[in-house]
Amino acid sequence: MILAVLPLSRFVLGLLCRLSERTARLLAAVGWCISAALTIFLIVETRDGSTITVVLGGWSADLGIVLRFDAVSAAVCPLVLLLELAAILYVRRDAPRPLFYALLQFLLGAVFALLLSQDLFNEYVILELLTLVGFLLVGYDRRPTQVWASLKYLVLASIGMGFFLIGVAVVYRHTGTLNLGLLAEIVADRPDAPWVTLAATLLTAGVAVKAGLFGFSQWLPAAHSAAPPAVSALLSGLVIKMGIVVILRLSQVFPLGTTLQILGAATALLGVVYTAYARNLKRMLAFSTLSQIGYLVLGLAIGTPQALAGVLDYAIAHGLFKGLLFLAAGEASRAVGSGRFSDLVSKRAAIPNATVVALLVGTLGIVGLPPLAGFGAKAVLLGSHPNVFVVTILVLTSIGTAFSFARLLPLFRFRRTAPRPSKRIAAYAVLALPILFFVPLTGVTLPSLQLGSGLRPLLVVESVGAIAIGLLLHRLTERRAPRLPKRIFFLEEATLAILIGLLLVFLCLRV
Amino acid sequence: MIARTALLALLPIVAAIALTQRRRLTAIIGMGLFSFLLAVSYLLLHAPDVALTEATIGLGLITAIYVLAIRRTGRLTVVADEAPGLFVREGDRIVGLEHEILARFARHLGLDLSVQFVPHRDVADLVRSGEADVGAGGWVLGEEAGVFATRPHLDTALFTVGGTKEGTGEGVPRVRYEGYFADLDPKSLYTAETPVTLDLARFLAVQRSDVPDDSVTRHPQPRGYAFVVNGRRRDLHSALDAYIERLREDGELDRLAGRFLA
Amino acid sequence: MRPRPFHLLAIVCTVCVVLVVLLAFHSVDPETAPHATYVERPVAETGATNRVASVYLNYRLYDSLLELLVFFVAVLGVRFYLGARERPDVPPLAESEVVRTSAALLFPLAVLLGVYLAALGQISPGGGFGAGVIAASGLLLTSIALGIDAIDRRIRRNAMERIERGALLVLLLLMLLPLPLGRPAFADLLPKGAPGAVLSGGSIPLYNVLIALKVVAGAWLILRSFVRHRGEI
Amino acid sequence: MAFSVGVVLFGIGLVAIAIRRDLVIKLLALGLTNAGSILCLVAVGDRPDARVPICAVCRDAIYADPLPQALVLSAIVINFAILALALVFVMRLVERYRSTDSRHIEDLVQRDLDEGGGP
Repeated sequence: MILAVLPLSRFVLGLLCRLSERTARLLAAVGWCISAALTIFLIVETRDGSTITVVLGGWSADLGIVLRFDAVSAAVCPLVLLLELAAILYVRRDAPRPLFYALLQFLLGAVFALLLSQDLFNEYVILELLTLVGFLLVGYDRRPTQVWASLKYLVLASIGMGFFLIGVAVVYRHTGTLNLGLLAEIVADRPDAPWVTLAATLLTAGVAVKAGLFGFSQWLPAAHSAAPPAVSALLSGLVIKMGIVVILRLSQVFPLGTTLQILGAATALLGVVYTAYARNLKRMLAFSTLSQIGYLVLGLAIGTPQALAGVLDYAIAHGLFKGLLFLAAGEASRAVGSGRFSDLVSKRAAIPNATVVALLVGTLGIVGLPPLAGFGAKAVLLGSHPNVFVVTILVLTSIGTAFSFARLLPLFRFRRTAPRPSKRIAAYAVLALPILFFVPLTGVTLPSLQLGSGLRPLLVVESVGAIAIGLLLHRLTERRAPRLPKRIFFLEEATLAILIGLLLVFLCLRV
Repeated sequence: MIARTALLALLPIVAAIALTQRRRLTAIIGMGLFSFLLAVSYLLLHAPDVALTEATIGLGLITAIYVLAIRRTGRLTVVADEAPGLFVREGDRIVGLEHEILARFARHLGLDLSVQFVPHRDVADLVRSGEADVGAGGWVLGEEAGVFATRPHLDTALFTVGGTKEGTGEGVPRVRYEGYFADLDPKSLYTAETPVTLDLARFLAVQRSDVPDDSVTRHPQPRGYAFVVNGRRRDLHSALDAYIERLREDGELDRLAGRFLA
Repeated sequence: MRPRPFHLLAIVCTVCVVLVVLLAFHSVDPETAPHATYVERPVAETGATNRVASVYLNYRLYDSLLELLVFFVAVLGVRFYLGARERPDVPPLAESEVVRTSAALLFPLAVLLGVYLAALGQISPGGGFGAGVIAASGLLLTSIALGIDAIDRRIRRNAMERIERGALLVLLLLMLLPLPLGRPAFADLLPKGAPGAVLSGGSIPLYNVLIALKVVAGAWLILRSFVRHRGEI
Repeated sequence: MAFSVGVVLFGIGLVAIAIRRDLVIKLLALGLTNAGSILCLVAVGDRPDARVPICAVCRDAIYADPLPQALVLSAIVINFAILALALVFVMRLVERYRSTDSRHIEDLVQRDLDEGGGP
């Protein structure tokens, strides 16, 4: 019934906003209100853990396309609304053309559609729509460096989707259905069939390209750092998580335990290493997105309901502070004229106060200072007492993140000269407040995510310890960055990396 | 049944041939043929809707937009490799003696100049295949099948650089400089085993004083820089020759040489 | 192209992937039960004898809608990135008399074929998309023969934009209309008619015509941008 | 048999994307990979000696499965959309960097990024 209205309303509004920039902004506001109302109604409806299932066109489940609003949609929808509000408030100053708002509406419509989708091919089409709209938004300023970054993004995402389509063909060949629910039953009674391994490999490798796993998503650093600030925030905070949502759905159908553990660990560690030695603020944020995705995939690898709640919690937390960081980094780079750390620190007087505060809140969130968002989510994740290997990876990555974000410290010192005030305080506030009051807010709106987390003293000590070690390491090692291999991010090498990644996934599933 | 397996077996062959073509236009037409065969094989797989869609989009639209994107009319297409002083990329502008001559020649013909940087070895192929009208970028006069060289507009000399002590004898194969000038690394040039022959402009750019001058041999006979034009385009070739002669007569050529090759 | 190590590595990895996929795929008995879920449904359910059209425009209409949106975003993108500078002085491609007369002959044929495929998509293979593209190719042929400016005078650009947007908007609203009428979204509203007749298939012919309209406009806008900006690579 | 040809086409396309440095040939190869994955999907729906699924009563003979064919109609259109946009972006790149060699453009982009102090 009204489930289908959530994405479709966005598509209709996207089609309408074409005349003047003012009407486009008005339609964006209307769209936001409709989605907010629907989301609140649906969350209240599924408060007791139930789900709402609709088959489009009134057919039976094995004929039509099934949409379902479950815990995952309930968790991510609020994040979508917050990030959209922040992006629109941020972009209002630059008065973009109506096309930007149309693309924004299509992007959000596709995100809502994917959150509700329970059908393999439906997810393929929505991921392609997300790729296309993301591709256009990354290259929106039409600067040649952006054009090159988005072309690489499109080619690699298209190769990934090619693998995904072959996976869909294999699944349909051996089961005759594309519905995830029916599929789960069929796979459950013969999990060791050879076609299950093949289908799981193709589908996971295909969607890994979109989901930001190291080796598969070599396009991510260039694309997320080249994009305009508001787009980077949406891409890193939201669109990249759609890949994770699809991997989550696949992990509920196929036995992906060990594979996700290895992929998640590799992504987290390699991502943090590149984060530590990135010379440019936006590139560092893009690499840190890569490593934080490692967190989410590790959480999925654990697989217990508690871990799933932890993953959703951290997805929201990461979306908030990464979005805030990208918005603030965009304005800081524009105020200083260049994104390099050396220029940012030397010319920090030019950065408005509000931006510095936003950067501070974002950094505290991402390193996991106790009361804030990062810590709350990690607590739930660590609370699901995963095995030793996963805990060590999580702690190591926290230390690495603290180590790399320590470079922003010189920005936060008090400055006498009052630079011109920032015009984007509203956008920062929309994201900063939920970060600061994360634990109470999620407790109220999404109780299912706070499964017995509690601020246990052990977790507090662990988080603060990780931050301290990171700062200490930063103070000790002086800044001669080792030469990290850049060739892996070229187009040809990235294609090869996807192939090798696919073979790796196949081996993991086989053993 | 045989026809079906034969056709399906043919698909990878046609695709492989199409993608290994050097000329882009042939590759596009090859992929058009591949789309046609694919549409026919969909018919054999009992999927008429898919065959129609594949034929109209794969064969019709995609080939059309590729050909339109590549198609050249109303333009003088020049392919060249970077050559210091002759064809140099500065920011997003291009300067140099040869670029100036060709820009004026294009204006003289009422065409707009479109330049593309390619590796030195591809210049002759692209001109011979008709994909480009003129080849430039420090092209030293030499006999190339199917390609006309215009009368030289600037005299030059050839230098062989590098090669170990015993490597610079007569019998040793001299490798002509082939690749991108941007990729040429002066340091490794002098230490490479196989000696590389460079023209004057590029030699001056990579010359290093701290190297014993016996590892550099200058070829005695005089040489000249020239443009390369397709064998079938006699009109363009004679027009370019006449234009360069006119520039030489009213001293414009020497003035330009002075300005770019200080 | 002397084989560099990177080339060999790429070939080896690809061959491994292809072999892995093929071996795993054929390792199970090929003859599993044929899936006849959609073929054996009674024709009265959707009224369309072309079962592919019934799946594409009735059972799984949501996917087709999303795919149309992908095409619409592509048209937006092409015109945003190519439309930066309209280059007026673009001479027509082919001046020869042969092309002009053959274009004059073929254009009506292309449009007729397009109309046929769009109208009878539910009983014969075809469908909205192929129809739209054929008609757009006919337009391309005439633009090559008569020059783009002649065509632009006859077919206004923003008229095409309105057709494209309008057709997609009507499609979206048609899919949401069943909701206020108490039926699930995307449900079929028109009478099914006798199977095999021209007016059968419920709202499938209406969807086909609307899709054909949208695709003619969209494909023509893309081709127009490419004809205006040709020869840039 | 057709599924295997589809996977082989996908492989050829991938090799061409990894090896050929010219962007136009890379996009043609991308078109080939997508065509390969589509052929796999159509091949899955076909039965030996099946008939075209256009029938009022479809129980008397073996018919090909219409679902993969319907899915493929969408996939072909999506691949056209991606190729058209990628081609437009290559035209923008050639206008600025005057070369269609991906490794050469990569170096020039890195040079622009270092000068401009990052994106």
